[in-house]
Amino acid sequence: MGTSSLGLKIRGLGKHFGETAVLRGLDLDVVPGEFLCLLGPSGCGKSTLLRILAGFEAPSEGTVETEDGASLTGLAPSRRDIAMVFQNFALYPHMTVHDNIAAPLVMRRLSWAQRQPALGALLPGGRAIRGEISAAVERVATQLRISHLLGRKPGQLSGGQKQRVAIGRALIREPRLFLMDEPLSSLDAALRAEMRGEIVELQRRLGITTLYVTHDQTEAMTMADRIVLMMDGRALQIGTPAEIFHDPRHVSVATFLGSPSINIVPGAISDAGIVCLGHTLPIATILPAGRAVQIGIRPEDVDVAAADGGSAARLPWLARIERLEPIGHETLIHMRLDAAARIVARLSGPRLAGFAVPADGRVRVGFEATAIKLFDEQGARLHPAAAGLDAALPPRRAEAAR
Amino acid sequence: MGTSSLGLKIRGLGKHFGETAVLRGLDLDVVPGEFLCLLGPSGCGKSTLLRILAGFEAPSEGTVETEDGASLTGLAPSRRDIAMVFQNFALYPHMTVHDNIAAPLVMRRLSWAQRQPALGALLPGGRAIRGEISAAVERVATQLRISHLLGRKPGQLSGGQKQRVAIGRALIREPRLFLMDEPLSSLDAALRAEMRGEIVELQRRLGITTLYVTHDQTEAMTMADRIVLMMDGRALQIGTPAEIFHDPRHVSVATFLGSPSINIVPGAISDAGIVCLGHTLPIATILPAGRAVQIGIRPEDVDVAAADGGSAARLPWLARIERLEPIGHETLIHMRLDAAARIVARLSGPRLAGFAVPADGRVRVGFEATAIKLFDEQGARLHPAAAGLDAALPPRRAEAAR
Amino acid sequence: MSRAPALARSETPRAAGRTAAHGLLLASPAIFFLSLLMIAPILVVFGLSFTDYSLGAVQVSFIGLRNYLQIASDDRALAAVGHTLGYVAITVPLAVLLGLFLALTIQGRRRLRHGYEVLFFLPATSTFVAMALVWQFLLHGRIGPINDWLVWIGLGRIDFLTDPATALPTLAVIGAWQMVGQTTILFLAGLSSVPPDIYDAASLDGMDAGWDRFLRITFPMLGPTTLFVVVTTTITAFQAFDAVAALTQGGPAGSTETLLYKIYLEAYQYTDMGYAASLSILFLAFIAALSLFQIFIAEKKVHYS
Amino acid sequence: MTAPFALRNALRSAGANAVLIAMAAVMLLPFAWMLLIVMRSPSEIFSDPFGLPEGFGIVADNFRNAFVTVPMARFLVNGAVVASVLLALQLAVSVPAAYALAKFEFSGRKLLFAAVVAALCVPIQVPMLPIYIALAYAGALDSYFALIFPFIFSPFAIFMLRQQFKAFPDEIIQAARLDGFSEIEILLKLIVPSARPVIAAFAVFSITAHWNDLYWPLIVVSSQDMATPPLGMLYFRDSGLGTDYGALMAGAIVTVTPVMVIFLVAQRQFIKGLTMTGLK
Amino acid sequence: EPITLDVQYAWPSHKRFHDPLAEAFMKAHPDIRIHYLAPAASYTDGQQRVLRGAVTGNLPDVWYSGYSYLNELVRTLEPRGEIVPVSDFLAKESPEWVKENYSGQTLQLGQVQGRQWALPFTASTPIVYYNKDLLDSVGASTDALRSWDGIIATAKKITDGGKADGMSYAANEWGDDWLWQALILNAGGRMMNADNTKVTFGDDSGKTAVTLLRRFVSETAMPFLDEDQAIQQFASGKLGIFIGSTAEVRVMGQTIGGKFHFGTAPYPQPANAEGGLPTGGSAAVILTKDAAKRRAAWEFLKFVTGPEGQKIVVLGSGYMPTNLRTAEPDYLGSFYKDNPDWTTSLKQWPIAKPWFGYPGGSGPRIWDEQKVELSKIMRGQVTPEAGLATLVDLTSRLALSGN
Ligand SMILES: Nc1ncnc2c1ncn2[C@@H]1O[C@H](COP(=O)(O)OP(=O)(O)OP(=O)(O)O)[C@@H](O)[C@H]1O
Ligand SMILES: Nc1ncnc2c1ncn2[C@@H]1O[C@H](COP(=O)(O)OP(=O)(O)OP(=O)(O)O)[C@@H](O)[C@H]1O
Ligand SMILES: O=P(O)(O)OC[C@H](O)CO
Ligand SMILES: [Mg+2]
Ligand SMILES: [Mg+2]
Repeated sequence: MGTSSLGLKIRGLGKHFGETAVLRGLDLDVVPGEFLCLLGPSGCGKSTLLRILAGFEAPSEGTVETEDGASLTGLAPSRRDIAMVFQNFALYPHMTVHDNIAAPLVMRRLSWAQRQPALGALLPGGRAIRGEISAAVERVATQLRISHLLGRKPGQLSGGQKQRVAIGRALIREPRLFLMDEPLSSLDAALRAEMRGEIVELQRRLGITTLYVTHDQTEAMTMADRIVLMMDGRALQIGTPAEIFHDPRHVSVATFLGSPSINIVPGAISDAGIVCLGHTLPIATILPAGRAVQIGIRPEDVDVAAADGGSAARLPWLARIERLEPIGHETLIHMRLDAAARIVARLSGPRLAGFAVPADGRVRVGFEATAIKLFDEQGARLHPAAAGLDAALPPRRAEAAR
Repeated sequence: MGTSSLGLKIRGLGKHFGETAVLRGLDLDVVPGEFLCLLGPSGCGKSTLLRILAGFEAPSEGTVETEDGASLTGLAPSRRDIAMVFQNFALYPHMTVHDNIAAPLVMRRLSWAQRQPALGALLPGGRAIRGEISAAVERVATQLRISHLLGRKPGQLSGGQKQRVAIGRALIREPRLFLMDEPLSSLDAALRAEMRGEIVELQRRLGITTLYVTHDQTEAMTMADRIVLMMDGRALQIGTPAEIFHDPRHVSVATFLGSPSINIVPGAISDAGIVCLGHTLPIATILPAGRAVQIGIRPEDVDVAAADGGSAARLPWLARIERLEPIGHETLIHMRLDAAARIVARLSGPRLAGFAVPADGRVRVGFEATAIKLFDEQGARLHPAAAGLDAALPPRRAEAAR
Repeated sequence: MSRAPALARSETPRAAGRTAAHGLLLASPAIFFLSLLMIAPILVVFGLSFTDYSLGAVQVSFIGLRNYLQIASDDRALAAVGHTLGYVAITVPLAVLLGLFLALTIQGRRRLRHGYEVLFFLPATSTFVAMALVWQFLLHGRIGPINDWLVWIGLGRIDFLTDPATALPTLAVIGAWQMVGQTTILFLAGLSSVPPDIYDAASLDGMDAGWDRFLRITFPMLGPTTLFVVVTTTITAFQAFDAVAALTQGGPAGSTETLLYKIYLEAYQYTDMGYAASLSILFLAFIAALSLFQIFIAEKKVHYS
Repeated sequence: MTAPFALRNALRSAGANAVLIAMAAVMLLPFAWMLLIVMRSPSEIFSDPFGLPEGFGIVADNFRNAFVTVPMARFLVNGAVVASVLLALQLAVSVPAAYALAKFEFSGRKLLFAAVVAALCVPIQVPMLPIYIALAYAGALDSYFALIFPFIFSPFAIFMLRQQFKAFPDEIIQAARLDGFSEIEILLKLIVPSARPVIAAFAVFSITAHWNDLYWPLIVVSSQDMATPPLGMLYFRDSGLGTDYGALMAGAIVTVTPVMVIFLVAQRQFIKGLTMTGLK
Repeated sequence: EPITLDVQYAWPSHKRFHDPLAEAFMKAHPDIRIHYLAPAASYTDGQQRVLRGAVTGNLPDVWYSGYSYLNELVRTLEPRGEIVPVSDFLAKESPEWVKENYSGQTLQLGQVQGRQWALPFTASTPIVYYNKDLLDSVGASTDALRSWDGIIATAKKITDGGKADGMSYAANEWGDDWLWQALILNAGGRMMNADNTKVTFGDDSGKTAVTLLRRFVSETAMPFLDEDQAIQQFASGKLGIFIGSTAEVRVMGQTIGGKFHFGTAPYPQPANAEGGLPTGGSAAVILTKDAAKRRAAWEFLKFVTGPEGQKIVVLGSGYMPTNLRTAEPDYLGSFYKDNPDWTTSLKQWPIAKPWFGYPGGSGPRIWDEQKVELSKIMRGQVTPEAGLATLVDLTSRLALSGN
């Protein structure tokens, strides 16, 4: 499409509402044409960031510039050339689908006089422009497969249909930036999965820079080129989905992604390796002995065997099963390691088939040293180099199929 | 606790609202003390069933009896000795947590005069009974870890806290039957997972028969002793979670459970086996040749390999990858088999590690014959015996840990 | 309420029957008073309108449609209908448009909003007879300050309440003065139910503020509120009595004699109850027709979300 | 770039406030005038209404006259009795009916609701005609009963409350039934407290309407002891002959003030209540 | 135990003298208590209340009826036996006493069809109030006020002066037809013939009346004010001449409070000897059926129409006394000498005639219609002649259909 996609340079962005600071010095570069997901827990400031970008709120501090250095701050929303899809769609309930989609063009292409109700039709040029607008609406509607709905009002549409109208309204004027605030959250699971694919495909085709807010990790993981993981008004980590999942830079990031969450058990550096719940993992680090660490291990990396079956070397800890959660093809095993520590394992496929629950519920657990992620007491990731630990990086995924 | 748990015999239960039949001859036996999940799509009549059991609605036909043959129909809600936890908690908004929990006892133990605001306190006996009630509230609150909230009002509580108050109010009078209508649906994912465990644990401890409505399959699978899968006002299948998942009696049941859904591809019986998309699965059946069938295969049972890598015998079909969805520890691969048929595979662990996406997106797919589930054209399951097919039953799960 | 019957009834087979009985029981006082104070009297009025009943008369006779025929030839009655319509035609648009304007202007104010709501509602709470004294003084044709000001800014004097040409419009403006507070608050309530997201979306689409936003978003979204406000102010305006009774008693030259005031005169001053009854029926028919008409017209155009 | 954006907003807001304050000044002019006149002696009023008041002695005199020349206190008591008793009775009739209309299925419910909506449009003066005749024959004119009874049925109250009650969650009512609440207890302990702002809104409407009503008291009241404040004002003023304007304004202030005070006290709830019933 | 009398009067502001009257009476008669009902807003309103009260059994014991309604009141209440003729009581008093207190002309005001049904209580005639300062400022003398032409000429000068309006004769906005009847009667006409079968003001008297009304407006630019507004304007010094009831002298003095000098002059004298003026005010009737109360009521009537009572009434208003002895020095004699403005009305007693009331209870309705037509004449929307014809027509229709 015609317009060039926008890149953004966001520097030190802050926003307070009275006492409460919602954004606290957020820095972010948005690459033109990318699909960027803002992921984070409720209340972390995702919507606030979008609203500042759209111009609904003024930042308390910091700057927002386009990649060529023009400032956006102080520009009225209508002059930013940004389109937004709202969580609840924010369709104009009293207008037909056609008029909803046409609205941005009517406001832009027709003069003030031309767009007045009765008079407007009489003015020269108005009719021709209206014709062009209708043609554009038709085109967008066809693209979104909603041509048959153009005469209806939003009240007569299903959730998925409303969603498409909202996207249509955003699309029609070929904005330089798309903002989407949890556009799928009010849809049911099946529709959500379907729309996920459609939005991504559309974005790839149009190449318009998109900021997509969600707190659903599946959405972020499957849709994004890059994910911004936000917490407490800051960008905690920015990276591709795989980087965020496999190479979290903070314990909060690791904990936020994956369900059930990554297991975190306390440990400490010793000369022999890392001491963890009475057992020493034979891992050499360059960290000083005695330093406390947090050991993260994802449920799917936890090995389990009946207490009398497994090898004590490979599965050094004894645990008691507290609860089994069979969820179809996989089963979650909730276990207690000692009074303070619990651990969850996820078994599926052959691992599940090979595991029989002992009558007394007593099992042995363990994990590969390569599977663990190490964090310091403050939660910062201890990187392989720094920790002297060569954690396995995940196999690279091909992006070819996209 | 003191009261004995209730069992129920529900026979031919029907309910119409005007023209629309919501329940259509539902039969169900509820075993005393069990945790029974009602699972089914929206609008299938789950809430209506609970509402009839609670006495808010009268059935249009059919009977509800206790296991000793006493009829419940026509008994006022307050005299059924049933407690209910509502989807949105239904707490009394202007009463404190203490008063919310105390309400059922206040209404039962105090006479009409004793429970009047000012006067009541002066009447004999009232004070002593109120003391007992407060003690009971304290006990329940301790059990639910909400003692510190007793003075607050519902508006000042978080979702999870409200949830516990609602349970407390249901618990306090030691009902014979618990009804819960999607009690977790308004909580966020993490809290939902946590409360899931708590509710199950509590129910096991108290042994009160519980009917639990949900449309979330994870909840049903992880919590229930038995699941009733409802569709269109009927109980489609009743069984343990494992039975429902691994041994669905109808294609709807199979499709409803598992995410993403089971793949269904069309097939037909031939003399050589089952013909499926141009390839014959060498499976002998006793069905007449030419009969059309539906073949179900779960995504985790679909094998995938690069088109030039896999063996054509084990992976007979060629497919093109349409989309990859990496979700942390596993990746969904959406593929197109031919113009009409798509198939999804779920890869994780070693299977994922061993798979590299080919540059041209062309792959081979296949699956073990033992992994398929066969349904007739109307959707009824063709059982191994009937089909002459010895489908692998899942390994038995131990219930020991419960 | 005693609990005994409820318990007895709980043995009946149908749970729904029990709550239905409760519902009827709860509604019964209202049904009783509705019948006694609304339905029966209206039927009696209807009956009276066919008689020559005069309060205290020993004899009453049935005179068929004579009262209704009399209306047709009663110039004062016809004039009263005209005055009533005239009053409504000024008061309603004024109260509605001014209320809408004030609501739109107040809406954006954060800190002062509440103060304005209260200030503009004060006239609605005031006792009209008391305020009539003030108005009479303020609007005095010769010594009233308003006329002094009119002269001061170079306009001529207006005999607001004593010139037949201006008396009715003056009453109508005073009527609107009392109603504006209510319409303002109702419009504010309507405005607050418009989701803010819609305005955000509109500002991105180019409707940042002003006329476009009002015409395309606000006004259509206020449809149901506007309908409600117009219908209720119309009904209220039709029933204007206090202003006439307190300020002009129908004068000058009968120019402010409204239908309701005329009914009052016929019934309680001339004690011609039969004729008053027929005028009442006419009045009722008017209001009913007008309300139905407005609702009917508007239902077609009004958007309900 | 920030400056023009913010500046425009500030200017716009200042403009709006200027317009609103000007409008408010016009709307409140009669009240200002009332206060101005009450500070005048009879001879000052017509010659020099804007001059400085002679002193507060005049104000006190005017108020004293208001209470001495007519039994103002008696009028106020009558107004208070009528408005408060009536409000209580209206609520006693309307609350259960609104609850039934909102939450119960019973035969005739639709008809009843239609009747309530229709009654909203019926000018009260129409049914008043036979009610007056009936009261006259019953010898019940000129009494509190005559002032109160005809208004006990309030379609407006039923309508407003029903809108509010409909929004009350069914689940809470069902939970209460399971917990053993009787229907009356559900109504009084759960539903009424939740509708407090709407009840406040209705109270303001009802008190305003009946405290200020002139039509009906004018017809049924014949003894001074029964007069309500507006009727009292009417006795007070009669023709220009007896007009002591300062005292008259004092009377007007005394008449107008109670309802305003009630409104000011209840205004937050009132506005919230109006917004809650939401007119949707 | 004391007897309580329920007494009703019209014009709430007259509380001013009714309260002291009752107080003085009860002091003199400790066995009788006076309880006032809510004052009627006007004679018309009071008449309706009494008639409604007759239907519902709620009559006051004593009522001060407006003169123009006396006829209708007696006609309605007599058949029901709910009114007692005061002649019964007068007959028991000594003739000397009667003669000493009441003149024949006064008593006549309380008679209906030759019988004494009521005792005249207050009496008023229209008089001319003028603002001396304004008259002086345009060099007009009070002598000019003796004739309508003089009044019109003076008023025109004042109006032209630009500081004030010339005059107000608010016949068309008056609460009843008193000022309108005054013009007719003063021109020697009457409203209907003696047996009430014909409307008779369509003659020269009527023509004179409507012509004058139109001239007030066309020649002096008379403002259209109602009674309240006219008094307000006069009291504020912005009106030269106001024609109204003598009952207002007291209040006028108070309201003006010495800001300017005002005076009163008689209603312009009739050219024709038969000319008169309608007597405003009220007469007391006894409506109770109880014999003891009747006796008590008679005592009350004697007191309020006696010299003591009348002194209170006159000083509280400006009404003409209805008791002959009031003029004695003990009572008001010296007062009148010191306050010449108050004597104007006294001088009009000789021409005071009964205030005519229409038969059949149609008075209020007739006036409501007449005043609309009068407005049209005054505003020049119809010619005085055509307007008069319409007035006669509509009056005939309403006055004669009732019977
Ligand atoms: N106008 C406002 N005034 C005061 N606080 C506000 C305002 N808008 C937002 N907040 C607060 O700012 C915080 C962040 O809000 P924001 O809507 O940006 O969160 P979010 O990340 O979008 O959350 P969610 O996932 O729940 O939508 C919240 O705590 C919210 O209460
Ligand atoms: N009072 C009623 N009148 C008419 N239809 C009703 C009524 N109550 C329920 N229904 C209809 O009955 C059907 C079943 O409703 P029910 O609430 O039992 O579904 P559910 O299985 O609980 O669904 P969900 O998962 O969405 O809660 C729905 O289609 C609903 O619209
Ligand atoms: O006021 P009064 O008693 O003089 O009566 C004369 C006039 O009719 C007053 O309107
Ligand atoms: Mg948000
Ligand atoms: Mg449900």
